[in-house]
Amino acid sequence: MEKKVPKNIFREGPIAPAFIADSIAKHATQTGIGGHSIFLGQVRADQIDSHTVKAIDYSSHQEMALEKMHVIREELFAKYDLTCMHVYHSLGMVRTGEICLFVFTSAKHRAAAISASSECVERIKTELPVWGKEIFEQDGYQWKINS
Amino acid sequence: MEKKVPKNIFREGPIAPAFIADSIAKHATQTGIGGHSIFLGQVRADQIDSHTVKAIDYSSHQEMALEKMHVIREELFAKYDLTCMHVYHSLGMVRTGEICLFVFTSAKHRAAAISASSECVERIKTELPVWGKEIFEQDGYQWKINS
Amino acid sequence: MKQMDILFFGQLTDLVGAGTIQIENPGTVDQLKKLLFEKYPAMTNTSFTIAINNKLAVADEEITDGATIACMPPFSGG
Amino acid sequence: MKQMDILFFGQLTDLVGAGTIQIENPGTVDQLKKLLFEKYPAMTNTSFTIAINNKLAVADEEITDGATIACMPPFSGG
Repeated sequence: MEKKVPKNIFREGPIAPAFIADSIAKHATQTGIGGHSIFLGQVRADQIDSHTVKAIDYSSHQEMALEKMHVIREELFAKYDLTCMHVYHSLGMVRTGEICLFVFTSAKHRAAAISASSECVERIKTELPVWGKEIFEQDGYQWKINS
Repeated sequence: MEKKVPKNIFREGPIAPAFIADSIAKHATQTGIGGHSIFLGQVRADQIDSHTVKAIDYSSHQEMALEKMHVIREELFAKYDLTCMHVYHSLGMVRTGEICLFVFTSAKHRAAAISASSECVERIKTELPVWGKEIFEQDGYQWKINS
Repeated sequence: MKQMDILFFGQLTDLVGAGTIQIENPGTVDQLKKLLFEKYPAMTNTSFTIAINNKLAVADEEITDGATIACMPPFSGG
Repeated sequence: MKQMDILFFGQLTDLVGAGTIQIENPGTVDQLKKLLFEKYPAMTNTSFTIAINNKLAVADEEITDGATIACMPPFSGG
């Protein structure tokens, strides 16, 4: 049996609102869908001591992240009655106010879409080998810590 | 004290993906936001006996719905640490595959945004005086029942 | 007694054949229901709630002249 | 012993001063850690996990030649 090649979830730089709109519009032909649940991560201008975050520079152990994401996807499809699931995560620089994560689930009934997207976000945060370097306004940086 | 005029959540016809993109883009200046949660209701081509739904025609006791939505909004802002909440519901004809409900919450931390949007959707479905008339492909209709 | 508008929504518009009817103020919500059941016997088999001035009403609630009265089947938005 | 690449991510790249180093296959994950702690004493105070061929490794796991080895601090994506 051929091993399925995992989808590439990574995009260089921020995720544009127009890209999100296109993703939504593409589902208009899937008339079995009753609800979409979308989560968007946006880079915050956090204050850290005397510094202000101006961007996050994301890096990843990509091959491992894609394999893991493939497992998460299969487990969520097994657990919930989903029609579609799309995930996009930025790599490289994403400035404050820009979107760095886009999780999009669709299902016949809203409960499945909502639970799956929320669970997917938690798993992405804890299980994907991705790191964020918070770049400060003036200079310097610190490595992001997920709470 | 002046009574606050409730926001009008109603839009004639379907909610366009481009409108959703614009709503997202407008939040780029709010750099205290870390997460957005969006729910979209899409009209399903349900099979009912020998009929197929081709559209839902929405009507509402609008003045009451807007007052109720105002209460829901205030209660969710009191309960969750939210930055923004936007709700749009279609009136009139929305064809299958089109968006009829757009709930959009934003917060510093994802948990608040996710819980608030999901709770908001449930409350909209059960508490807002809105009715859907499911229009069939050939002819005929039936009144929608929320599960 | 003043004339007042009663609004109907959803499947009640089919049953009543109109979105609005005019009646004389029946006094209370219970009396309004009695009157509606006489005019539209099919309403006795229909689940609906009554709102006065955009608030759900209780059974013996008094109806003041000029109030907005709405008869509403179960909601089905979203 | 074959030469192999060890990949570093996140704050470990600062600590090691590189994203990749080449070492001889140390044999097991425990031996790899011992070797890294000797070369980079600051790593002893750092929380990190080791992945072999994209799977989290256990302490006494054997390292086969040609495996992809990654040293990873706690994840902070999203």
